[in-house]
Amino acid sequence: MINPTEYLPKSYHRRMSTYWWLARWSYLTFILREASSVFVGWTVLLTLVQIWAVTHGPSANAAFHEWMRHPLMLGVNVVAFLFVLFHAVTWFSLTPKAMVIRVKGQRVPDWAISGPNYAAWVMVSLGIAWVVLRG
Amino acid sequence: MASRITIEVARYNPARDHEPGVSSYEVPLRKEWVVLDALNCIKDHLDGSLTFRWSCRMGVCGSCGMMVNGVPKLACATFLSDYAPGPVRVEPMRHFPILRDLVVDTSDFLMKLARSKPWIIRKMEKPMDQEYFQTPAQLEEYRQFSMCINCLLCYAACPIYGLDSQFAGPAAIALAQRYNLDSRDEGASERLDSLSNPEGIWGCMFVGECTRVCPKHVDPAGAIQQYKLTAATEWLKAMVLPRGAK
Amino acid sequence: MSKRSNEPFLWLLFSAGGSVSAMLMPVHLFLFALAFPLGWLDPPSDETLLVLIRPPLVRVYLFVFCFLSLFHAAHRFRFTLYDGLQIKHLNELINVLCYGGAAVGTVAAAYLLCQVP
Amino acid sequence: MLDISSHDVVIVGGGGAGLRAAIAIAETDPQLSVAVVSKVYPMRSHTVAAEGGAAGVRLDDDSHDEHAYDTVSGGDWLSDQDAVEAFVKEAPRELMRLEHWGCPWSREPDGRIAVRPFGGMKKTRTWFAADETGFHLLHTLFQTSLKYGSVTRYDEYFVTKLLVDDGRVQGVVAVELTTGKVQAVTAKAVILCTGGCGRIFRYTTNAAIKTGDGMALAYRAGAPLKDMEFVQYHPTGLPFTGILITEAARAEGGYLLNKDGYRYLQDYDLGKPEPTPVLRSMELGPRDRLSQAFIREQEKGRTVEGPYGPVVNLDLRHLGEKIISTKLPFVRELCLKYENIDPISQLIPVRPVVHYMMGGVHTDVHGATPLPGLYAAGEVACVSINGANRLGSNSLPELLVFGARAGRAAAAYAADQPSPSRRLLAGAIDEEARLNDHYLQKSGGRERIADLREEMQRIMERSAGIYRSGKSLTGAADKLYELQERSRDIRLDDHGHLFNTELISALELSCMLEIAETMVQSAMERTESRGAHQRTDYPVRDDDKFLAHSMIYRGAAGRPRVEYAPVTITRWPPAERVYGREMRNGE
Ligand SMILES: Cc1cc2nc3c(=O)[nH]c(=O)nc-3n(C[C@H](O)[C@H](O)[C@H](O)COP(=O)(O)OP(=O)(O)OC[C@H]3O[C@@H](n4cnc5c(N)ncnc54)[C@H](O)[C@@H]3O)c2cc1C
Ligand code: SF4
Ligand code: F3S
Ligand code: FES
Repeated sequence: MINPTEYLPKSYHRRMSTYWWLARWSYLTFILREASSVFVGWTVLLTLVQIWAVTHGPSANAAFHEWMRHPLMLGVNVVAFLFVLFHAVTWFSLTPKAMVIRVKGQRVPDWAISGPNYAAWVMVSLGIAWVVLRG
Repeated sequence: MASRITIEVARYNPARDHEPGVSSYEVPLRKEWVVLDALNCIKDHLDGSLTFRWSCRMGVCGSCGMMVNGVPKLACATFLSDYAPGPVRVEPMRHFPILRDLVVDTSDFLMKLARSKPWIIRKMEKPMDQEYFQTPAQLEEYRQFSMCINCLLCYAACPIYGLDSQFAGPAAIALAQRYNLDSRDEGASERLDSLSNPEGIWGCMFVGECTRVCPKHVDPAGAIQQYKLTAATEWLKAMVLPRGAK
Repeated sequence: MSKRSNEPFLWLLFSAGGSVSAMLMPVHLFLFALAFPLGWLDPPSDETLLVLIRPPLVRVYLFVFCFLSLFHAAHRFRFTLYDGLQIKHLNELINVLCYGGAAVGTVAAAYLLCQVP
Repeated sequence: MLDISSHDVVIVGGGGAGLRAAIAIAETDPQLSVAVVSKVYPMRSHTVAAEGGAAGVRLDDDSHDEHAYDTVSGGDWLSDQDAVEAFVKEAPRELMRLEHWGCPWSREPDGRIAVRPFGGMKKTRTWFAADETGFHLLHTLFQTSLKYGSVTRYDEYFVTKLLVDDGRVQGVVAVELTTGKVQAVTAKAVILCTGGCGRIFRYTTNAAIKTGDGMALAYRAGAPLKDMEFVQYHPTGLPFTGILITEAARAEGGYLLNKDGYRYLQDYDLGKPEPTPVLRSMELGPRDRLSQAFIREQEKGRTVEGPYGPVVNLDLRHLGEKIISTKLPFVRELCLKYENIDPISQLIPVRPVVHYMMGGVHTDVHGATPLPGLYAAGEVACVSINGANRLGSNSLPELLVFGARAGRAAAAYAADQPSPSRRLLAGAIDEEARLNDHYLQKSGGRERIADLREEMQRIMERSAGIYRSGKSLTGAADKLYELQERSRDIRLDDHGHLFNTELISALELSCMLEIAETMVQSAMERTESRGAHQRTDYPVRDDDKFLAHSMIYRGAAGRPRVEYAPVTITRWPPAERVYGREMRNGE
C-alpha cells in the first residue's frame, strides 16, 4: 500500500545522548559485553608474545616472565580476565536464543542448551589446565 | 494507600513549543486504575488538550505505548498502584519523532513492515477450497512471532534503532521471520534479499532489550538471532554449492 | 545485491570466534596471566612449553584460537565504535582498522607458529 | 487549508470489513484505485479484540441449513433469510481464504483446522486462533493488504462527512489528525466499514473508537438505519473495564454461578446442568437469554455485590491448567492483568456488558444502501443476518463475506460511473467552515465533552439497557434531546490543528448522541419483546405487527422517523426459540 502522507508537521526529533548506555542497567551490561572484545584481542596479543618468547630462548622467556609479573600488567590482566569471563557467561547464556532446537515439536528449554555448553566449558578448561600442568 | 498520585506528563505542541516540557497533574489513585485511566481522567476533567493514542484498553490494539518512568510500557496494561506513592513520569516513546505530547510518528515502522513482506509468498497456490495442513508443532514454530501487536515498545527500547533510524528494527524483522517459519510460505529467500543487509538483520547487536519490554512475549531478539543463523547458513550453502544449484 | 553482502561471512567468523574464545580464553588467561605470575600454581618450565606447542596439531589449535578470536573481537569492536561512540560515519575507516588489525594479527600468528623450532 | 484527492472507491474504516473489501477490489480489478481512510492505523481497529472465533460449516455432520437455522432462530426470526443463506454458504470459503493468506488457525493433531463449539450453535463450527481470533484475522488481512499497490491508505484521518451530489455519494471529507488539514477524498463509490457504537453505553467491551461514526454519516446523508433497537449485551464482561471474557470460556466448559455457587441458568428454560458443555443449552445458550437471566437473578438478590455493581461468577477451575493455558491463554492473561485473578484457581466475576450492534446502515445482500454510491459492511451495516440477536462468532465471518461482497459490488458500480463532479469541492469547503465555526474557533462554551458523554452513557444504560419500557424510553428520549441541546455549547480546551484529539472526541460525541436517539426511538416504537429487545411492558413477541425491520430516517429538523420493512423469509417460518430442550412440535 502507499501512504499519501507527504506533508508532516514540524515534529520533534530527539538525539540519543552520548551516554545513553548509562541510562539503564541492561544497556550498561550490553556495552560491557561488547567491550570485552578489547580484552579478547588483548589476550590473543599476550598469547602471540608468549609464543614468540617460548621460541626465542631463555632471555626472551625471562623478559616475558618479568613483564607478566609487573603490577601494572597484573592489574590489566585481572580486568581482562573478568571481561573474558563475562564474555563467556553471556555467550553461553545467549546461545539458546539464537539456536532453537525442537524435540517432538516442543521447544527445548533454554537451560537444556546452555547447560551442556557450560558443562563442556568446565571440561575443556580442566582439560587444558591438565595438559599444561601435567608437564 | 495514598488516595492521590502525581503524574508528570511530557507535553509538546509544535505550534507553540520549541521543545518538550512537562506538566504535573494530580489524579485519584485507584486500585484498578492503569496509567491510561489517569491520562483519561486528566483529559476528561483537567486539560482537554492532553494528547495521546488509545483504543482497546485491553493490551491488544497496540496504540498506547509510552515511556512510564523511563521504561516502554502499554499505558493500558500498567497499573498506577505499582508506582505509588509517585510521582509517575509519562513520556512519549523514545526514538520516534514527537508529533504532539505523547503521540509519536510511527510511519517509519509501517514502511519497514511492508519491506519485510509480511504475507504468504508461494510459487503455486492451492485451489481456494483446499487447505494447507499444518500440525500443531508446525504452528508452534512461528506462533510466538505472530503475536506481535505492533505496539513498537521494542523500538523504543532498542538503542540501535535510536542511533540509526535506518535499522529495520525488532518487530519488522520478527514478522518477516514469522512468515519464514510458516510451513505454508515459500518466500524466505525473497525476504532475505531485503533483510540480509547492514540495515536489516546484521544491524542488530543483540542488545536484547526489545525482548525484555515486549508485552506479548514475542522475543524479537531471538527471532533476529535465529534469522542471522539461517541467513549465514544460506550464505554458506550458496558458497559451497555450485552456482545455480542452490 | 544485498545477498552479496559480506555480513554473513563476518558474522560467521564472529560467532565461531565467540564460541572459541568463550570456551578457551578464560582458562588460558587464568593460567598464564594470573595463576603463574602470581605464583598460585607452579608454571611448567619453558622447555616443557616448547615441547608442548611443537606438535602440528597444537600449532593448528593455537592458530585457530588466535585467528577466530581476533575476528570475533574485531567484529564486536567495530560495532562498539559505531554505537558506543556514535561514529558510524567513519564506517570505512573503522572497518579497515578492525578487520585489518585482525588480519595482521592472524598473519603474525601464522608466522610465529611456523617459526616454532 | 484544503486538499483534494481522488480515487475510484473510498473505504471508510480499516477493520476486518474494510480491509477485506479493499483486497476484494484490488483482486477484482487492479486498475481501480482504492483508498482506505481510517481514524486509527488499520491494525488498531477493534476487530483486533475479537477473541472467540469465526463460524463456518466445517465438519461432515454439519450443513449450511443447520448453520442458517441456528442463525435465524438465534436472531428470533428477524434475520433476512436470503442474506443468511448467502452468508452461511460463503463463510467457510472466506475462512479458508484466510488460511491461504496465513492466518494461524488452531489445528487438529493431524494438521487440519480445528473448530470449537459456540453459544447458540447446535453444531461445532467455530474456527479459532486460540482466543485471539480477531487479532490474527485483522493482522493477516492487514499484512496481506500491504502487497496490493492499488490500495492507498489514509491512516489517522477522521471522516466527518459524506460528499453527496446529484443524489449520489461521491466521496468523503476527512480531517488528517497529524496536521488538522481538511481533506476531500472523492470517489465513484464509498464503502462504510466503521464498526459499531458500543461506547454509547456505560459498560462495554468496545474500544474507544467504537462511536457509531459511520452510522451517523450515513444517517445524516439520508440513508436509513435498520433495527437500531437491537443492542447485544454479552453476559460475561469484567465488571470495571468491561473487558470481554470470551464465550469460548463457556464453550470449553465454564460454568456461570450465582452467589450460592448454583448454576442458575437452569431456572431460565435453558436446559439442565450437565458437567460438560451441551450445545445450545445452559451456558451455551444465546447471549440475549443469558444476559436477561442475569437481570432476573439480580432482581432475586442472588448476584454477588462487587465494587462495580452486581456480578455473577464464571467458574473455569474444573477445566484445569492445561486447557486454560492452551485454549484460553488470553482469558487467563486478561484476568491476571486486569483483575489480579488466576482462573485456574479462582472465580472470575462477570456481568453483562454492551458488546455488539445488530442494527446499522440498511443494505441489501450486496452491501448496497438505498443511497446510490454508498455501500456498507461489517458491524456498521445491517444486512441483516443477525436479526434481533447475533450469535457469537457470526460477526467475523460476516465481515469477510459482506466486506468482500460490498467490495465487489462497489467496484462494479464504480466501473461505469462518471468522475466525481467539481461541485463536491463546495461541500468540502462548507464542512471545513463548520468544523472551524462549531469547534475550533468558537469562543465561550461551558459544557465539557466528558460530562455529556458520561451522562449519555448513564441514561442509555439505565433506560435502554437489557430491559426497557415505554416509560424508561420516553424519559431517555427527553434526556437525550436535552443533551443534544447542551452539546451545542461545548467548550474545547484545544483549539489547535495538530493532532487535536479533543476535536475528534467532540465529533464522536455528536455521532453517539444522534445514534443513541435512533436507538431509543426505534425501541420506543417496537412494542413487543424479541431477542435483545426486551420490553417489560410488552413481554411477548408479536409477529403480526413486528415481524418487520424498523427503518429509521432522519426526518425534518433532524427528528427521527420510523418506518417498517418486511423481513425476507425463505425456508424457516417463525417458530418458538428453544434452547436446552426438545422442541414441542418438532422442528
Ligand atoms: C471484545 C470483542 C470480542 C469479540 N469477539 C468476537 C468473536 O469472537 N467472534 C465474532 O464473530 N465477533 C466478535 N466480536 C465482534 C466483532 O469483532 C466486531 O463486530 C467486528 O470486528 C467489527 O469489525 P468492523 O470491521 O466492522 O469494524 P472495526 O474493526 O471496529 O473497524 C472500524 C474501522 O472504522 C474506522 N473508523 C470508524 N469511524 C471512523 C471515522 N469517523 N473516520 C475514519 N475511520 C473511521 C476505524 O478506524 C476502524 O478502522 C467481538 C467484539 C468485541 C468488542
Ligand atoms: S515485538 Fe513486541 S514490543 Fe515489538 S511491536 Fe511487537 S508486540 Fe510490541
Ligand atoms: S534491542 Fe535492538 S539490537 Fe537487536 S536484540 Fe533487540 S533489536
Ligand atoms: S489501548 Fe490498546 S493496547 Fe493499550
